[in-house]
Amino acid sequence: MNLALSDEQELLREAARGTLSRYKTVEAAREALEGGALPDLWGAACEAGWPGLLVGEERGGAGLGPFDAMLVLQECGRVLAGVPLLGHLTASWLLDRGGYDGVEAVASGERRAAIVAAMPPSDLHDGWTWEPPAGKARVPAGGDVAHWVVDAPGADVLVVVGEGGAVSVVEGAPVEPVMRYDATRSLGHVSLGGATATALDVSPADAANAWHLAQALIAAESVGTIETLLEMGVAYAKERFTFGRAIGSYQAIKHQLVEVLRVLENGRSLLYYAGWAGESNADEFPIAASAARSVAGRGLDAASRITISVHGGIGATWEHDAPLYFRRAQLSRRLLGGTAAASDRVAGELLAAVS
Amino acid sequence: MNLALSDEQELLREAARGTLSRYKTVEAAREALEGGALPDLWGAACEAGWPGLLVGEERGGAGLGPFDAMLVLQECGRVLAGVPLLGHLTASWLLDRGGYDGVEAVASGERRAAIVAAMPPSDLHDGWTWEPPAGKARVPAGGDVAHWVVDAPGADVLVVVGEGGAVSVVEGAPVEPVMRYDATRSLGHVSLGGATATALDVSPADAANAWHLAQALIAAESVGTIETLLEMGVAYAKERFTFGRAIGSYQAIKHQLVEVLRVLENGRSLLYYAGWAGESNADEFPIAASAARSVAGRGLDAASRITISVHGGIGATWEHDAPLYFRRAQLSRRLLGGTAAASDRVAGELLAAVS
Amino acid sequence: MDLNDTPEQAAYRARVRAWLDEHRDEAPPLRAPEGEEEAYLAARRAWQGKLAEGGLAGVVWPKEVGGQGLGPIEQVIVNQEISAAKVPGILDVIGVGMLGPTIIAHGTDEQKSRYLGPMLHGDEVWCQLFSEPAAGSDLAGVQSRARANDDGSWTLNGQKVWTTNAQFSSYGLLLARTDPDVPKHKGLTMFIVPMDAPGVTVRGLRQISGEAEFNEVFLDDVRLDADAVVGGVGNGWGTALTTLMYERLTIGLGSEGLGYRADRFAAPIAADPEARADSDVRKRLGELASELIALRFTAYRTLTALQGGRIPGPESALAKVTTVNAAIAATDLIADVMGPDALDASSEWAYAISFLPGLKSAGGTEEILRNTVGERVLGLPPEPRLDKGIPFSELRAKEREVTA
Amino acid sequence: MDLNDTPEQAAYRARVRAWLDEHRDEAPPLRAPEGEEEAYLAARRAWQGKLAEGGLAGVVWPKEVGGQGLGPIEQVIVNQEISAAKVPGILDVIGVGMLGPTIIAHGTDEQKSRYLGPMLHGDEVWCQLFSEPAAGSDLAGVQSRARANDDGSWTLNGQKVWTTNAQFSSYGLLLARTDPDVPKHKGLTMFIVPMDAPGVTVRGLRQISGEAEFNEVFLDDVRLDADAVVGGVGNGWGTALTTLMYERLTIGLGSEGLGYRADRFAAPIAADPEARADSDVRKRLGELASELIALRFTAYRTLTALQGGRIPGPESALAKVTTVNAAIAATDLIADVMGPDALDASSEWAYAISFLPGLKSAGGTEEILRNTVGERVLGLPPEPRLDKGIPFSELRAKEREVTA
Repeated sequence: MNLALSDEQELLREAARGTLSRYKTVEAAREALEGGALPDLWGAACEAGWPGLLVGEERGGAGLGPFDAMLVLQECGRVLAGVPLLGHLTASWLLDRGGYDGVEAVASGERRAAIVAAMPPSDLHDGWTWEPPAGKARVPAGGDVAHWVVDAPGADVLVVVGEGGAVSVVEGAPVEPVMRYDATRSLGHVSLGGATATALDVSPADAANAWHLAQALIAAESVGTIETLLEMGVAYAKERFTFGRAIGSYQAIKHQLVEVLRVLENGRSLLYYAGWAGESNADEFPIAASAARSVAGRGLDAASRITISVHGGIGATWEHDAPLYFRRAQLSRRLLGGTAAASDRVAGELLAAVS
Repeated sequence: MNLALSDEQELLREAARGTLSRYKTVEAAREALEGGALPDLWGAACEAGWPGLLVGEERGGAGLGPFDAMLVLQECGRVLAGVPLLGHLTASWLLDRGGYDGVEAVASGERRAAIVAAMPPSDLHDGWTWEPPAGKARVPAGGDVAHWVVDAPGADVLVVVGEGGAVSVVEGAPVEPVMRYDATRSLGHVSLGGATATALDVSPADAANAWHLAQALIAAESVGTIETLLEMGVAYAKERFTFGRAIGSYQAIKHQLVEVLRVLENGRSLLYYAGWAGESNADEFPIAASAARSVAGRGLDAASRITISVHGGIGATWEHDAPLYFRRAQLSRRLLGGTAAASDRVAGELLAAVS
Repeated sequence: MDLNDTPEQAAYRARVRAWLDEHRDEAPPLRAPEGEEEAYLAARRAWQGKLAEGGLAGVVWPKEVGGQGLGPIEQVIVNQEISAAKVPGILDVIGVGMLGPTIIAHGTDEQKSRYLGPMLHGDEVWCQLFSEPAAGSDLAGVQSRARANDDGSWTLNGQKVWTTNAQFSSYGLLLARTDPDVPKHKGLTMFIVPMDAPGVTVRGLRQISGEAEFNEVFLDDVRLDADAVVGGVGNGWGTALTTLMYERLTIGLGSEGLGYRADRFAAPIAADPEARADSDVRKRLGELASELIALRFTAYRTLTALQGGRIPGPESALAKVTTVNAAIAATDLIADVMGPDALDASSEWAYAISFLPGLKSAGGTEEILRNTVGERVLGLPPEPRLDKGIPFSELRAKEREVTA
Repeated sequence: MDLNDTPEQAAYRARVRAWLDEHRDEAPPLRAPEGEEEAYLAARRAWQGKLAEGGLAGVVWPKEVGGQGLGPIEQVIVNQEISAAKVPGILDVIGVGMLGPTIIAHGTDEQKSRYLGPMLHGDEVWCQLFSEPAAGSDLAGVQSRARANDDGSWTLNGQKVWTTNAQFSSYGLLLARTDPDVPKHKGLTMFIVPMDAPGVTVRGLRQISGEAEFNEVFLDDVRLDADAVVGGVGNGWGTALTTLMYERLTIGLGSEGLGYRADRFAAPIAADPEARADSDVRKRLGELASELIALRFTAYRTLTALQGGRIPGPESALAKVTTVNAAIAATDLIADVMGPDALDASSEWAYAISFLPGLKSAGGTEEILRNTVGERVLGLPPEPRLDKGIPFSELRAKEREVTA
């Protein structure tokens, strides 16, 4: 019963932080809102071996597990790094399990992958569904156009989860890149109509775990973002004075920052749960990953708003960093089923279990 | 455009406060939890002329409107007075509109009335429904047993809203009194099976307005209870010291009490809206009464919890008054459709209006 | 309790409506046509002039300064009729609603005759130069410094922020420190600053949306004549309180002015069949809508108080808290329902989602508003003030010491 | 990251499990049979004695005082196996978990040899006499007064409150003021009080539910011998901090101990077909359940820290905040689903709904916990302290003055 990170994991995290610190990712996030280009981090990601984290060693990967991948995403979240790992890592995990021929190139990062993930059946609905183009009703998996596909622009290989959780590999499908509010999040609508799909030999259970893996990864990314927001808010609360006192000495400010710490700690705990379940307890992976996203997603939302109000008016200005994290929170909340679907799944898993 | 109370209304409120102050209603609320008897306030209510507030003058009533009745309920709520006006006034209003023969006796209070109210159709559901015996699904109006009927025990005349909003008068139906958490709230299960019902000549629109009137009255009662809670919390926050300061000087306490004031002010504003719509704008009565209950009901919930925590541990003890108001909040929240149904109706009315 | 007009009010409303019917065609559109901001501004100035001639501006200003000498009720009638006529109101709400009344209350006869007319007719727009980077919530902490010169003139240095309309204002009402060696509320003075004076620089301050809804104003050795002082040297705090009181009044009577109305928020949800039947969506909509609906009647209550001769107190700040938080809940809900498209740069919802976090702090953070209401309305004891009675010049040192 | 036992831990777990298998039949039920509270208490004492003999009590106590001299990991293994065996644990969690360790750290050899054995074996139950009506959050503000007599004995007067188990305790560890003329943290001393001493009166303190979960303890001229002092005269505050540290430890390792588990809350909702398909119900359940599930792993993290030799700090207070608020949300939801029957006096939910508001303040109000965490963990500046360095006897006067 010990959750301490292994030396390798500590190293992986330190290395990730070091690599990312070489880029002005936050400034870039602001400039990208006005058409500026984001730094291309893929080369650095490949050097660091991130693309192959979840691919078996015998196929050129690092053969590591979900928790290791989450550690890297957490560091990306800390600095709003626009590196397309969320889609690539999830896709690579399925490609590896399916014995995909070109998996070495995916592991090396030479070829980038992304996934059209499908929400697996729940205690209430037995179908598999994709993101809707707009509105609340989700659409059945397996159509001609997949909307809001994370990291699709520029991906060479597309893993598509369709009807019944059937998985296929698609190459060369046209992708319409779209930008919504957070310029660091690569998004696209994928036209699958004409594309040729090759079936990938994985089970619907694997397809479902890919969905949960994506939930765990975006949760880790969000936890990293909350960490930065808390540091930002605490630092300002110590240096900013009003009515003769540092604002951090006022309960209204202090208690809000403690609330950020509270959700951050809960989020961190759930990352351990999701990481552990993903590696050693598949039955609990759905509830663990969903709970992690539910807490981390709502936490990020609250943290970004609290950070802005702790800073007062200046926190809501274009030149300030807090709004960039706020933009990240607003968009993430509505991707991959949205934070709400994760909370709903936690309830569904619990209700099914006690029935 | 003037919301000032008329002299008569000021008088009505002062008189109500005076009358109720002659009884130890709050102590009685505590003793009643252990089987003690509540003071019988009906005699005083009759002297004050409350039973006939909503009955036409020509039939022995005061011929006043919903807002006047709400003023009285607000005073009852301030002191947790166990006087069965919520059921009686709503019933009397329908009896008066239906030209019920015995309405004079009801107006004088000689005979007590109560109502088996039915939730009218909404934008989503076209049926009329009653409270369920248990669980979330409501039951169709017009069965053999009506559950959780407010003020039913001891009522001589029962107004029953059934299928399609048809209204009938029932006398002598057996009532099983039930007590749940708040001993000051008279509740009963009514067996209508054998009872003979006489049709009352009112429209379904009247039956629907009776439902909304009950919502407005319980909202007014809740606003009165919030007023007392705020006074209680503010007084304690001024006199209780910790770490060398009155606790009311700490933002954590101060801001919670201001939050109570905020919901109280919003609740008060909506009482005006409901009162005005009930008298001069029938179209807006459903949304006005529902909004009033939504804000007042949630406000009472929050206010009773805040008052307890402002008092610290002592606020959660048997001898303290705050828990009695907390009990009132907990039960009221789940009666007459519950606060949630009121919020849902506000949404439904808005959605129907903008479609 | 009566929401209808008295015969007198009905007659006044009829006159206002008649005037608007007659002049509606001369009114500019409600919003500036893309790319025609300059011309639109001129049209709005001209329209304000017409409204003033028609007696629809400065309704509550005394007759002797060009106003109508009427009460808040007539002001509300004018507001209602103008919005019913779907024409824009006056351009310079801040000047006519808050700064003009301050000059009327504290200004010299010369100041009144020189400035009030052009302000009322929109010939000269005004801005409020109070807030500073280091003096937001703590307004009395302003550091902008006005030094008296031997010839009785003043030299002004400092920086102001969160200034609306500064980019096209002719004058600003500015709060500056004239004596740092007395406690901070005592050493302040109010000035009239010509925005075209040498040394005045206006820079747009971009918000989350990228648009510059406010400005920063930099003051470098700005020279002001002795007659620029309003309300007397050292009386700046008292003068400022008058402005803030009229600010509350403006908010209290127009809480729906921001366009955060329940029906507007319901529309995109009504358009989604799945959403409008979803119990979570309906609950969230119903709860936030109930609070917004309440504010309409809170405004009537404020109006009732005014008719009873009572000035609304800080509790009107609670209406602002309710508005902002309900609007945040509403736009969150709408984006949850519509999905990422609600966050598209061109979406009105994305704009509102970006605008609201700033609005939360505008005109005092929610924390400060709750403090003020708790102390002034509920009578709760104040925070221990570490700056009481301490000369402004020694404050920072003291601050460091107590939190060391 | 490994949630499995090391070989050594597995072996220890096997030994614990074997002992429990062998003695399970001797264990009393988990709860007292209606009306047999007295007998049940005796059975629980006896069972604690057996657990102690088996080495399943005082796991982390040093060997020389009768403990096992093992680490927190073994303590957790014991806790897990005891709950898996569905038998009750030790009766005197407060004594063995918090007060014993305090005596071990600060007590005299005489005190250790006299009190620790009977405490460990359940022969003498202990209670914690710290909180007072006027000293809850501000523990250092205790007013209970111990006056030294010429013969070296002490005379104790005052009142304690929120005392668990006082009604059947043999001894209490009591914090009293021995010198009012020094600042409040300095004039305190810790005493051992025989609960049967003349002048000690215990009165049950009923909570919202009507049940007396706590006690008030009144002290009238209670005479204590000189050797009743623990940790030295005037060192009471330091001694108390040790107790509080072990209190956090006990909470940190057993956050699910209160029985507020996600699956328990899900059961009544799963039983209602309408509710389990309702999006609002599912959202509320999913959100609160996620927080409760997090705490299970927060406990593992605490354990990991302990194995790394780190003592959990005040942040474990956040687990309590999460537990209480999630449980309140859960019971609110359940009552919304079940309706008024959830509020029936006989319902476990009505009991929880009544219990939780008190639990919110127990062991420090949420406000105080957030202060502590904000200052000790985040390093935020403290509130200005008006009582710093002021003799306790002059505090009240000072309080009145600053808020006048």
